[in-house]
Amino acid sequence: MEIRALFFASYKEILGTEELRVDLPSGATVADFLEELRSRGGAFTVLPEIPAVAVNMAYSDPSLALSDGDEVALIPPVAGG
Amino acid sequence: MEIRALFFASYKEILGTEELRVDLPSGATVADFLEELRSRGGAFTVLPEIPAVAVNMAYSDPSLALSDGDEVALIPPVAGG
Amino acid sequence: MTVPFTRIVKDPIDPAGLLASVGSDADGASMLFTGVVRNHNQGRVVGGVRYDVYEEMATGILAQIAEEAKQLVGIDHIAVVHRVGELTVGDVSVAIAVSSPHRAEAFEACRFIIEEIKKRLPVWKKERYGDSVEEWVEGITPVGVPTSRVGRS
Amino acid sequence: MTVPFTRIVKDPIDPAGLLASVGSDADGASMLFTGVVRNHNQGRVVGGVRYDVYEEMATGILAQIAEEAKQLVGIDHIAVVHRVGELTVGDVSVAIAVSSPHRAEAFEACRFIIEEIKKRLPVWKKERYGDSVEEWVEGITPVGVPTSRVGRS
Repeated sequence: MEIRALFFASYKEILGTEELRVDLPSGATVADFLEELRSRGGAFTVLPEIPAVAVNMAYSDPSLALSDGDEVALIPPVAGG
Repeated sequence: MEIRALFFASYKEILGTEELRVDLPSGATVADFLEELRSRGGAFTVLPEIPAVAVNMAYSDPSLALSDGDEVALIPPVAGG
Repeated sequence: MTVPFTRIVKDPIDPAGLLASVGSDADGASMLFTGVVRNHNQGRVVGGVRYDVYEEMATGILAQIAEEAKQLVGIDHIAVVHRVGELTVGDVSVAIAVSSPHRAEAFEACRFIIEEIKKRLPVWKKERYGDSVEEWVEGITPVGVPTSRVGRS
Repeated sequence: MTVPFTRIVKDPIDPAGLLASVGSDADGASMLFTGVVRNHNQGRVVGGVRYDVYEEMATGILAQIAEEAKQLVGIDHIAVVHRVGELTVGDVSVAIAVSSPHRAEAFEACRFIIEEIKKRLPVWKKERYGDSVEEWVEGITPVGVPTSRVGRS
């Protein structure tokens, strides 16, 4: 299945990109998705081990199972207001 | 000594006046002042027995000794804001 | 403008202007609280209100309250205006503007000021219901206020 | 206007207009909180800031926060606007306007909303110091947020 990965703020700068398509086996979880990113090496290893993640715009646990077409955003610590 | 007595809001309406001069013996307290008013009978007996009182614009206890020329205001329950 | 700025006024209050007056480039939070004349109270339809005031004392107490707020939270960007006289529904009766580096102080100062106004500002409100019925709104007896004396001697 | 009203915007915010939009004749208290870009942070001189945003999610979260505030205090006269993009010192970054029959609810709603924004609105702030130095402001990791899923199926 294909996941749409989004990166913002400092993560976007670290990775040099704001969006990636990530192929994952069916049944993969958020944790699997993060592991897949880290396995790419380079800047991806600089990200926090367990960053906050939003799946389809809802904050989600690493154990959540993903579905084809999900939008998964890595959320740096927020600083609004 | 002479005290300047002020009345506001409901008290002013009850008494039909907003200001009185009250003669008191030297050494009289706020409590004496209130007793003098009540002794006038009529509308004065309708006032609360111990209303809030401000002496020279500071909230004061009934035990406070007054001085000639003091301004003593009877303060109905306040409703600002 | 002295800080804190406090006034008892008879004319309409300009809340936005008051808020603008307290801000500074060092402040990250600005707050405005306004009390507004409501069209109802305790189940009755209110057409308007009239505030009576012990003006000279109220002026002093309002300054005192703002000064206490300043001491409480350590900021002096505070402005408070209370209107008296005849007001109609929707009119602003009181406006409190506070500006501070961080939000907690602004909230605390603003809340302190409105609560103290309710407790001890010598102001009284008479509500008008319908065409002719008027009643003084039940108020709060000022208590626990320090018995200090402003001497004249 | 839907209630509560919430928006993520790129243009300047009009706080006074927002406050005016939430009032009604039944409300006795109106409050406005504004977050403002400060000229300093943690001992450094700030020249301006840039807010990055996950716009679609932030729009949803802001609406969620306002809805939670509405449930919490039982009032729906709430308007919240957060600005993103380039802001300079003195610019309003967030404005929260609340109007309610009594003051306690207005204070509670206003405080709840700004605290929740700080905890979970997907917005990030980069401060500019001097001519070229820029840094992301240390933020708050969203935690304790209910793990609910907006499905696409």
